[in-house]
Amino acid sequence: MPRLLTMYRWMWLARALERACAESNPRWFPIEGEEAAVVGTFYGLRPEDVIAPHYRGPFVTYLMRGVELDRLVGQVLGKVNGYTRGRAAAFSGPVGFNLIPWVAADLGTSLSVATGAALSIAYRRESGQADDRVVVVSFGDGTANRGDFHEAINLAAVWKLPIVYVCQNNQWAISQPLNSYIAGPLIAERAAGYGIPGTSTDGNDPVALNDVVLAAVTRARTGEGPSLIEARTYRLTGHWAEDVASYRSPDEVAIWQQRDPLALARGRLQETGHSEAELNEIERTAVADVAEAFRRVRELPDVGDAELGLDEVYAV
Amino acid sequence: MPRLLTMYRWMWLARALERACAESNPRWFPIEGEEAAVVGTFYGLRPEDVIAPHYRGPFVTYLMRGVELDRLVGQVLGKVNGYTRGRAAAFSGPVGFNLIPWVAADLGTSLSVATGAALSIAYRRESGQADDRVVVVSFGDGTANRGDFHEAINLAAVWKLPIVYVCQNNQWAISQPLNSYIAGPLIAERAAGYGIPGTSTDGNDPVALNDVVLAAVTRARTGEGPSLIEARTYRLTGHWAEDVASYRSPDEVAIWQQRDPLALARGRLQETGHSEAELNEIERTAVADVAEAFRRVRELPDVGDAELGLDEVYAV
Amino acid sequence: MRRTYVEAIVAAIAAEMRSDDRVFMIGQDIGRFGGPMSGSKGLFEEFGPRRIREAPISESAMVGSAIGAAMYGQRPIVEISFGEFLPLAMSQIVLQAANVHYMTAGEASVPVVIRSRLGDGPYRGHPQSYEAWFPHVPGLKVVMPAMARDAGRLMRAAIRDPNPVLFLENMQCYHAVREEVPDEDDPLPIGTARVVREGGSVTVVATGWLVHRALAAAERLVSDGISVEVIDVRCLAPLDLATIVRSLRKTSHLVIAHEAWKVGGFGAEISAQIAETALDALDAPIARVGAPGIPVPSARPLRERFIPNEDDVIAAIHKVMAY
Amino acid sequence: MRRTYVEAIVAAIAAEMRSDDRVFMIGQDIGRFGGPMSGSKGLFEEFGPRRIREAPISESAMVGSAIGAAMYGQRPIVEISFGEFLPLAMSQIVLQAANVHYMTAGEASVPVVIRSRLGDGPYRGHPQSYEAWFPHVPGLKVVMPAMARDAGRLMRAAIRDPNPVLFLENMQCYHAVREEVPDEDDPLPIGTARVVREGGSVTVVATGWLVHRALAAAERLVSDGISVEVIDVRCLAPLDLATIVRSLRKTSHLVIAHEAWKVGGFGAEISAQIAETALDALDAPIARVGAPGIPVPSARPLRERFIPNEDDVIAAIHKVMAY
Ligand SMILES: Cc1ncc(C[n+]2csc(CCOP(=O)(O)OP(=O)(O)O)c2C)c(N)n1
Ligand SMILES: Cc1ncc(C[n+]2csc(CCOP(=O)(O)OP(=O)(O)O)c2C)c(N)n1
Ligand SMILES: [Mg+2]
Ligand SMILES: [Mg+2]
Repeated sequence: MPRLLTMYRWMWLARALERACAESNPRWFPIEGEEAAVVGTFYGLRPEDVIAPHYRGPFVTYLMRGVELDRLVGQVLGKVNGYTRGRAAAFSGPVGFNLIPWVAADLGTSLSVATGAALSIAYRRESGQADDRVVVVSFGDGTANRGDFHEAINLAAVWKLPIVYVCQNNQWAISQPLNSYIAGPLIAERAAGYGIPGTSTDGNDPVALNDVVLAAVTRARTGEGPSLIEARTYRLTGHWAEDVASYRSPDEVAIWQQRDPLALARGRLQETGHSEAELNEIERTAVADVAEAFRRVRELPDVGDAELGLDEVYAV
Repeated sequence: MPRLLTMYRWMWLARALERACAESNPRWFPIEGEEAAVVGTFYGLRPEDVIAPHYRGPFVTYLMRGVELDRLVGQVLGKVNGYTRGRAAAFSGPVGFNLIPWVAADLGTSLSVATGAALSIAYRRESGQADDRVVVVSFGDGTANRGDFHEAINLAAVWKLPIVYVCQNNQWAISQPLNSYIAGPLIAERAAGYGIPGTSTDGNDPVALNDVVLAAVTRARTGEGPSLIEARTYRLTGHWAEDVASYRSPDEVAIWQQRDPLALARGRLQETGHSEAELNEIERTAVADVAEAFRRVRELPDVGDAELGLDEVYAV
Repeated sequence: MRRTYVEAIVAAIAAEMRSDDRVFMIGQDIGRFGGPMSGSKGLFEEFGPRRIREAPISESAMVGSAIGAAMYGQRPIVEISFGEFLPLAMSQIVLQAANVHYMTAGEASVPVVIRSRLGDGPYRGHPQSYEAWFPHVPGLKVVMPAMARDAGRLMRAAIRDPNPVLFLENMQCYHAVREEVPDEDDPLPIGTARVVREGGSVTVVATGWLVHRALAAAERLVSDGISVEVIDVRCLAPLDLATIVRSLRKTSHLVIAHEAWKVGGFGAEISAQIAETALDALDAPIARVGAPGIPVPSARPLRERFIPNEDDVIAAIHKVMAY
Repeated sequence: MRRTYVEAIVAAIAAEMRSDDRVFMIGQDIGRFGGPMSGSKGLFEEFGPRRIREAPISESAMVGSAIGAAMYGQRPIVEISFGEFLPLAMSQIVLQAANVHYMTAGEASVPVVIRSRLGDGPYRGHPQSYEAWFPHVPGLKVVMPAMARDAGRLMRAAIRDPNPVLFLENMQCYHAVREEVPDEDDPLPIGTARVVREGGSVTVVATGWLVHRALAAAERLVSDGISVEVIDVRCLAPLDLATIVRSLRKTSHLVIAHEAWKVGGFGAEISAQIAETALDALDAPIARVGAPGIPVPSARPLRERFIPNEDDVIAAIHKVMAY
């Protein structure tokens, strides 16, 4: 089961990294509990595919395409080595790795921008150029109620754009429960209204989710247009690091603690013959790599005047 | 069949009125071919229910609640007797008759405003006040792709608001055919994604449509929440009076000419025993009433300085 | 009782809600959570889910539905958590809310309060200052308090106002600014500026957080013998030009300071009204203090360089005094 | 060839599309219909549906997807049929398009042109003039031509520009303004104003249709012995202040005129920059001409009273000359 093992490494890296980020920044938005949804969504893509991960926990998706850990940590700590030089929100990433950067924090608008990356690909295809890249974009269950969700997906459906929309449904939007912003049905049921396929799947099972995503990716690659996928998962922590989430019931959290995707994956890996030691080593490495990165990066200078970029607003 | 007969009168009044408007204003947006969709949507409501008709052809819906014909004609001709005193677009109507006025022409935003009228009613109900009013709002198939469609309907679904959304699907948005903005399915299929009922129905059969709408109205009145209805119809004319619509095939238009809702209704009324003479009289009266209104209103002064309202922008 | 800026706002909302059942709130995370930055703390506990209504992330429908509810008899307060999201509701604000009363020839009105949080804040999130767009649009009132008691009193006035009022709260002021705010307090008529510090050498007209920076700058200049009069604009629309002109006729020197970008900011409008109606009162050019022409950067050191501060105000004062 | 304003724009787009396959258009009714007010006439016939792409009524997604396509290698022109709908795409314009280059530390850029039609037009539909909001936002270029050839040359420059350019077309100019416009023409660098009429008594700085009204006003004042210099601003961001100051140093009298509401309009920014950098050049207050503070009315007689005209410009000139 090589895929799950690799995913397990990434999931642990995500957990260790996000924990460290949360520790150094009380306003960090932790991904704990949703690692499978994130890794399962963005695993198995080609480096030239364009990704637009949700704002919560995107670092692991950048790392999966070769982005440097130290430079991401630099963003969190406000150091000169960050890709965005302290300008964008810390969770943004480098466009050179074919991703959509976080240049603003109004949720939903970037769904349209990601759709535009798919339009660029479709435009090249329509011009007869060989281009079978796809775009994978993820977003929250709260974000699914913004106008851009509707406009972007409908546009992609009409133009048959090569894009996969994945809703990382963690059942909360800050302090609001799902039923305060959605009346009943699954988000995936919205797909039919746009004439595209919709699938709701267990977001804590990275392999099952990844199968669903990769099927939609193939569809998009072969010119059959967009899909909407819903990965059902749960935000185990508060909205940000410091948020104690007193607005929800500990019982609900306890139930989902039982479904911690890392524990589940570990169990399955053990069943298929991976030893305690091997799995512990993965965990230990992740934690150690992250700790070392933080240690190295803390030594670097903070961003300052040189990064302010008073004359770097316009491209020339 | 009294309902169809009454509707027939309204439909003819709509046709005659809109033709006269189109004649006196080359930029009028005619309703020809969609009279059944409009009358069937707004027939049988109570005067205290709130209506928010689509911008195309709303006059008949105002007249159905007792608005004065001459004053609407005054709006078209820019006369002092218009309800809006020349300020709003001519197709707006008086709020005193429980409708949502057209104060801006960016399509879609008024769906949210209409939803707010339903929120006001729901708020009173939740306060224990007896209030079983409902809101009926209509909009185009093109407008259904604006973000507000999504946000407003979802909000209404979550809050179970007493509102019925009716898409007046005439298969065109100015010069663009349906398939340039919708990928395949019926608009009514979008309802399921919000967890509300959706029905697509023949918009050229005013009685069938009205049955569907009134069932949804009852649902809304009894606190069961919103519905989405699609009335399939066809815009027989150009987008505005002067538009010769050379962008579409005469064959398509010819097919729909055969389904002219007035001719269909007339046929059914004849089958059920209404005489040629009686029906001709309805037609003649409509045309004559409109002609007389235009004759009377042309005599009135144009709007001018007194209507400019430099100090009437703020309520006091 | 001493209250912070946000506590004064919340107390004002609670008082108005107690006396008028038509007043209710729409917003995100305004329930048990107590609102972003405690902006509705305690309201849910007192008024429950009927009147403290949590909405989906649907800014346009939130504002649009508040407008419709206002047109049909209620007096909603709709909260856009942060100014960064106001552009998502732009059309509702500038084309629906602003137009209804005029376009219906006075038949309808829209007594809605649209609350939002502007400026840099203690957590640096969503730090846009878009206030300048709105006074351009007839039909809106635009309120932007800097002081705790004013904030409460203006909120009372905004809720009672029969027009759409954009109520823009400064995030730096939120917990940092406090003063005595009585439980019962009168609404403050919308449309008056206030001289918050008297002085004779130069007038500094400021909004929001820059009022406080201007006050601090004024203290620092005492030892230089420069006597600074500081005016808190408080309301951008309607604008109380008379108070500004009165001060300027005394000092003959004018500095305008705000947190928003300098170019195209509301300072330009104040300057233009002076250049149009009181040019003769000026002994020196009008200096504006505002943010530089870059998008709002995120990291703390950059943010601190970006937001105009006391030194910027002092430099501007020196410039006009040295002319 | 003599071309109208809109013909010059369409010809420029066609020329750029011929030489660069990355250029394509997104808009409503831009195909067989030829675009609102013939704004893309003939383009569909020449370039077909791949490059002239008709979109759903989804203004935010239209602009957002153009931004994404621009970030990923194309050079789209996205058309928002009328300025009245720009608020629907506000967030895409001010937070996405404007921020990308800076926020990615120069890694990415957004070579997109956002076209829209502003002002009153021959059919009176959708007559908003929201241009003042955009020069406030760093990262955008804002172009607003008044003359046919300038319109064509600026469109060429906008398409080649690596930054987001808001290209705002005036509807009154559309068919009414014409001049000789060669088939091959150079792009006009974005950011230069132009003296369109020389004079010595007073400078009128104008945008869009008001440039033409100012020119007509100038002719009428010849007989009174008032010699009016008229400057067409052409670009709001970057603003060519130097050309304005140069003229003002000659005339010492300044009138600023635009079709948008006076309060909070772009005229305020021009005035403020003068009051900041060239106050000594003024012999009289700066007069602004703009629309009064009411929503844009619909009926023709009201609209005519609402839109600033020659008489308003003349009155303002008399006012500053009489000072
Ligand atoms: C348009 C907009 N409205 C509100 C916010 C404030 N906000 C930040 S995160 C968040 C919750 C988002 O919920 P969801 O999309 O489910 O993502 P999650 O946080 O659960 O991962 C909200 C409301 C925002 N960033 N953007
Ligand atoms: C937001 C917005 N975008 C574009 C327009 C321009 N426009 C006016 S009518 C129209 C077509 C509307 O189509 P539909 O909703 O189907 O209504 P119909 O005209 O067919 O009745 C368009 C695009 C507009 N008024 N508002
Ligand atoms: Mg969520
Ligand atoms: Mg239609």
